[in-house]
Amino acid sequence: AEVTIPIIVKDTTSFYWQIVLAGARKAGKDLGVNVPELGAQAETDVNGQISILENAVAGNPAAVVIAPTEAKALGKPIDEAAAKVKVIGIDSGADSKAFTSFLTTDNVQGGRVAADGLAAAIGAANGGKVEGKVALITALPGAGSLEQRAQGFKEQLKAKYPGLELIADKYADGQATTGLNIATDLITANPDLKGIFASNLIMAQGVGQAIAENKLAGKVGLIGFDSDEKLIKFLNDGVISGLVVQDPYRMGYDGIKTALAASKGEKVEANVDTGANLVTKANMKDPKIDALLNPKLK
Amino acid sequence: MSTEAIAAEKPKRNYNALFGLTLLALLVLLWVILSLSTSSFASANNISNLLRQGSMIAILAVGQTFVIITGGIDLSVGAVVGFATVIAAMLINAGIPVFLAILITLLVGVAIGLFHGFGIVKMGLPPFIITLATLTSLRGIGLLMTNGNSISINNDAFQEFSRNSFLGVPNLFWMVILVGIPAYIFLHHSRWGRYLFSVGSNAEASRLSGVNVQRTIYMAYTLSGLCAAFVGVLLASRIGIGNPTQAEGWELQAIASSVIGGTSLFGAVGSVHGPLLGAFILATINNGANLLNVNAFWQRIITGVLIIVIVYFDGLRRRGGK
Amino acid sequence: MSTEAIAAEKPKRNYNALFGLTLLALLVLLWVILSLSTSSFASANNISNLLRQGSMIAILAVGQTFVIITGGIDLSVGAVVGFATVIAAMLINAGIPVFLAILITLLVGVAIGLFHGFGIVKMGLPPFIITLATLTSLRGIGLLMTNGNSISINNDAFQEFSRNSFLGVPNLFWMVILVGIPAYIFLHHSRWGRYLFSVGSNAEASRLSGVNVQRTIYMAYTLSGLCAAFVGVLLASRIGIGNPTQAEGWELQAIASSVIGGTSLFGAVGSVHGPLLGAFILATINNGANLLNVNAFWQRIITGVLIIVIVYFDGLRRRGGK
Amino acid sequence: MTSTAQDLHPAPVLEPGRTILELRGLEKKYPGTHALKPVTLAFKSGEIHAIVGENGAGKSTLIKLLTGVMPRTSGDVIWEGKPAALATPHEAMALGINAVHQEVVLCRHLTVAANMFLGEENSRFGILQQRAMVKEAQKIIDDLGFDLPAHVVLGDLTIGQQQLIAAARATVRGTKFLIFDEPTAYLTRKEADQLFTLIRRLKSEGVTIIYISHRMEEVFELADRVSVLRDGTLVGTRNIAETNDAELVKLMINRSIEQVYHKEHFTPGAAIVETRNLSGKGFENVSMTVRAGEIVGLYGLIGAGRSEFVTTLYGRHRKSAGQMLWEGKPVQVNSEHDAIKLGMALAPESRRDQGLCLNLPVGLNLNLPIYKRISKNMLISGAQEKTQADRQIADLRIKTPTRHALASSLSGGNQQKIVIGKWLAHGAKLFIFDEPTVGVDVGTKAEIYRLFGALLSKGAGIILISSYLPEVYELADTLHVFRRGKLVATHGFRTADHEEILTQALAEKQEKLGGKI
Ligand SMILES: Nc1ncnc2c1ncn2[C@@H]1O[C@H](COP(=O)(O)OP(=O)(O)OP(=O)(O)O)[C@@H](O)[C@H]1O
Ligand SMILES: Nc1ncnc2c1ncn2[C@@H]1O[C@H](COP(=O)(O)OP(=O)(O)OP(=O)(O)O)[C@@H](O)[C@H]1O
Ligand SMILES: [Mg+2]
Ligand SMILES: [Mg+2]
Repeated sequence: AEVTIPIIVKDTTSFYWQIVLAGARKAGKDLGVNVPELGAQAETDVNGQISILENAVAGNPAAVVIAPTEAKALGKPIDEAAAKVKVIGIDSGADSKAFTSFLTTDNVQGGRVAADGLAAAIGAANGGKVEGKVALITALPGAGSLEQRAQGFKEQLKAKYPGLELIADKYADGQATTGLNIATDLITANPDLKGIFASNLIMAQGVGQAIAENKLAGKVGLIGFDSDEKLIKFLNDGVISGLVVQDPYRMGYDGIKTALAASKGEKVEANVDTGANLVTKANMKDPKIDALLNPKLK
Repeated sequence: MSTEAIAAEKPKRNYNALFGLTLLALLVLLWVILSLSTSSFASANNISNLLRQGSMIAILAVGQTFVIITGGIDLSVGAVVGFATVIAAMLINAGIPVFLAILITLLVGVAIGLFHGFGIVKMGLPPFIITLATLTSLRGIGLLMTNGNSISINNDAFQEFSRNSFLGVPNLFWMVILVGIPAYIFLHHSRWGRYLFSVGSNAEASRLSGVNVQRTIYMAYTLSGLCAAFVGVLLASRIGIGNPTQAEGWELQAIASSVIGGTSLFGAVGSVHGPLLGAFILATINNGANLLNVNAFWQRIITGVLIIVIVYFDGLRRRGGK
Repeated sequence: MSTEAIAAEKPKRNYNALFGLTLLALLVLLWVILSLSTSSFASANNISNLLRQGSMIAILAVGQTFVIITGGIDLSVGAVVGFATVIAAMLINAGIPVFLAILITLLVGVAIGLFHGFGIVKMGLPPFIITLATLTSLRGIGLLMTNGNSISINNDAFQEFSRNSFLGVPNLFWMVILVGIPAYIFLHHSRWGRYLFSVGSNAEASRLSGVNVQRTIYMAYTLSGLCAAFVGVLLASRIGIGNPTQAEGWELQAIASSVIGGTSLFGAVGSVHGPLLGAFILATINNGANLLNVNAFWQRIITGVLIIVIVYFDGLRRRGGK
Repeated sequence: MTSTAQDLHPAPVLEPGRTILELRGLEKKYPGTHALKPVTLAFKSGEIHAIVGENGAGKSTLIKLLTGVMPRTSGDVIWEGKPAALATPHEAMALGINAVHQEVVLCRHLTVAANMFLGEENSRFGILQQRAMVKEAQKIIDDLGFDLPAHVVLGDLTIGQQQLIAAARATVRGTKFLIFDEPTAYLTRKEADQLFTLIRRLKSEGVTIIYISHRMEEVFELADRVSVLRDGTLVGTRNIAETNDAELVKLMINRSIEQVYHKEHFTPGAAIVETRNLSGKGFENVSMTVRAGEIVGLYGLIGAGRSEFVTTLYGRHRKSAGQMLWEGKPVQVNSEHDAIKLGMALAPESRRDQGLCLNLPVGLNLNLPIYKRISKNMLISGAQEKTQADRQIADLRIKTPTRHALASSLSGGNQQKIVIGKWLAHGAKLFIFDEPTVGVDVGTKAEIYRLFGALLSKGAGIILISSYLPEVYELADTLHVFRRGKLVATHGFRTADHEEILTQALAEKQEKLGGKI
């Protein structure tokens, strides 16, 4: 029979995870592995992901690839799963020593990269002066990776950019419209706002719209996280100053590849950093970056 | 118990107008407080923003109110909005003229509403259940169609619409007026509106009086679906993407707006201006909290508490006013 | 219209048992199909998983059913579950004995239920509104308490509980039995249960017959809050964290389970075994879809369609059986 | 020309006068109940045709078929010579068939005017002519002599007033054929007279009227012909001049009743309850005493405050002033629960809104007040639950297949028996019956009155509210007359005549009376 290696992502309804799945799918095709694509339907649905992991292990696969929604919560279930099959972690960590291999973007590092990008954008717009008010908009409370991005962002501001003052640290409800409304109101309340970090795809879409709507492109810097067609268009239009882009496609592809190797008993690297890159209008045409921005889906 | 509605008949009218005024007073009070406590609230720019922010929920709340007046509920509206953004985005990107794309999207909303009517009238399902099922399924269908992706709409004119203003008033708010005035005439001055109330009050009595109860129910859900699809078009224009997971939870916001606006969940009590005011009260709370940089978590708590307080006092007034 | 519940009266019992059997038959049918179509479904391991996965919604659905029988609705249960995980996590991490921490968490659930009762009985608010307000506020309060983070529970024994089994049956499922049996006796064989039905059917008539309507309503919401807090403890044990945003949308799943299990949203119709079966049918659909590698989006669509189909046929049977 | 169908149901032999509506083998089966066995009957244009029969005989069912509310199982309805499908109420109305249904079925949230024009609104260019409708409605109401405003919300009116509106609205719809299903159930004599005037006027305009009632004297006062239904079968049609009370009763219940108003006299015992200047919402300064073994009747017009008075006694509403004594001791009754604990029982006036859990089984309804007693250690005794319910069903001859049938599936009169029956097992010292015989047939009425006797013999006291003067007149040992919330006169058993009592209740001339205590 065919070898089965399920991949379990955090939220199947988000584009980012669809790219991870696309990478995994491609790997499955290339390597002749059956890859069930599983995942919760919201990043906050921890319990749902645990159930999915349990179900996946019950199917006696060769190995499991998982992106844990919550480090602590998934620790025990992953230990339990690892007792039966090899477990490969991608994207985010979990409190478990049972991972055979771990391919991740460091979200904290991603947050730091975002801070650097925002600082650069503000500098460029203000004749090199990196000072002024900035804001952070997080899509949802309670999602681990978003918290890590916020953490990295704030750490980096404090450490490297004392001139940038974080005046608002807002949570939305996962809706682009809410991100839009919050950004509009922040701009209204702080006409001298210099920059915003919108720490995931959907927030960047909403906040980008707010900046476009208020015709503030170039005046208020905006750094997003991840990319899709819409955000690339914003980047082209100058609405977005930069995007922190991970390599979800590679995470998916290499996750399956590593899992297959591990299941055969081959030795695999314990930790792989797939990197977080800052994409700006300047570097977006680089072949390497272009591949990140336009992953070969399907 | 509740002394009620049908604003248009005379002594009632005064009464309901008074309630409209109470709510309006609350809204104005909020505005005054916010104007005094923040420098930016009263700016023309912010007022525009506020009007834009409240518009979509306001339109949803009007559609929802029709349904609630008949004693039903429509939990699907948020999902319909998300689904409609997908339909509109796909059609526009397929090169279909915007006008036609909008029309087709609206027809999809109508079809969903008719399906709800069918489920309730012909299959005998409770409104809560059929609309809950649609909510679940519709997001699934939308996700299948987009594969979880957002569809970026490649038509700038379409997007411009929701950003622009006409006579200094944001286009989105004009849309509220465009929906609100016919809705007002329909609900308070047409026999169809009257039948919505009578069905909500006593469906059996209405049937015995020759009112076509089934058609009335179809109508209520169709209008709600239509309003939701229309909001979907507006949302697609505003955020420039089609994405089925958008507008999550908007059904609850629409219901809350409607109830804050004096609609009774037991049916037969409601108006058009009430839900509009309710939606803008909620929008003001959020806008003000953002301007005052209130913690997002506090915003939720405040919203919950205000819902209780407003509905409680509305109930008191209603009972006392008898 | 609806032919009635109250399993305990005799021919009713047969009848209801029959309905229980119809649902049970559906569940068994699903199981047989899944056993034949997947190699892994029928494994002991998977059955354990399935029982664990359905347990929490099942317990919520029982609490919800008490409320729905009185003609109300409790939209807050998901938020209460999330909030309870936070309370339990904080207490346990503060070094309070697990037993005491659980007790306090349950009391918080009771307090929330009492607050709902108060809002409905004393403030005259519609159940939909007061529980919607709690839903909104409670998540806000929980987020404030945790500052948006998850609280890691540093007590392994507590977490082991939900992972372990007793006599080969997962502890979580034992909890369903622990809740289900007293709930069954309470609803079908005690006068309090009868009062829930009578209040749901006609509160005024019950009151004039000497039933303490207010206390009955307090009781229903308190039990629902208690069940939700209990599920919160179980969830905290299962995921090992306290996080107020957990269990989002579980209220709708609980309501759907209850209705699939034959509870009428118009009140006065319902049982304990129905919602339990309903919850496990929904869990089976999800479990099976995962095993069959059905696209997650299709899962939503299937769930929505199945809700319609089951409730429709239940309605048919109910009317036909008259 | 013989077809099988006509062999089965030959067209009835017509008496002189055009036949407007004809029933041929009309039949209705509910699941489990054969409510109407094939009925063949012709109604003549311009006649008032009464239909009488026991509770559950099928009267309302017949009406529901004629008005398109329910589909018939078989048979034909011929309207003005042509078969009519009568599938929807709308169709019936289009033909000119209207009805005032048994329970008040109007929309309580809408105004009086909106209710009167419901389904037939005047509109111009799609816009309702609301002011015109209110004006027109007011004119119709005034014309009929009802003293009611057309612009108020219906729910603010009393049940009786709502009933009048229901009657009034049926007359404004181009009606050729009008059915009244127990229209006087909630009316006092004055309102009933207004209604009769209306009915006679309609008759003179050529409208055919079906009149259903359990009150024989109304039938004799109004009708030209009368048909009797028993157990769903038409057992006879008579010209009113050729029949009498006794014959109709015999036809209805298949036995004769010597005396409907069964009255036993007991020597009054100690006072059970006494009020001193009790005031509350809707009534003021009421002082009265109820002793063991006596029936205290409360008579008055609709809205006179009797229901408010007794519900306040019963703790449903707060008193605003005055004092209440229970067996000589002052008591505070703050809730129904307190009242029941003291030993009161109330059978409220509206069985639909206050009396029954309609979508629950008969058995549960009957046992509701006594679950505490038939529970042990928190659990209900199933055996007792059964015996208690079955006993009431047998004793009161409640017509139901089993105690598991839903209360809503019973006919109006049988529902009323449940409302009363639930208190019999509970037992009480003071029974308050608010309009207990509304919609109850003669046979059952007699049973209920006999039941009063039984309760009295056990030392209970009874407060009987009735808007039907003969009832209180014949039964009450003490008769209090209420007018506008005040107790205006008190009489002993048969010490005043109907006229006098009626004048006191009406009292068009201010405070001329009041002395007669
Ligand atoms: N919806 C229904 N389902 C089942 N049985 C019904 C239904 N409605 C009426 N019945 C039964 O049909 C029979 C006739 O009822 P109907 O209401 O016509 O009596 P009625 O003559 O009007 O009595 P009443 O004087 O008490 O109003 C009764 O036995 C009643 O229980
Ligand atoms: N819910 C209410 N709110 C305000 N007034 C009321 C209410 N119910 C009744 N009333 C008024 O109180 C007065 C007494 O009404 P009540 O029902 O006690 O009269 P009644 O003598 O029992 O008449 P009926 O024969 O109609 O039962 C009436 O004027 C009535 O309009
Ligand atoms: Mg009848
Ligand atoms: Mg009364």
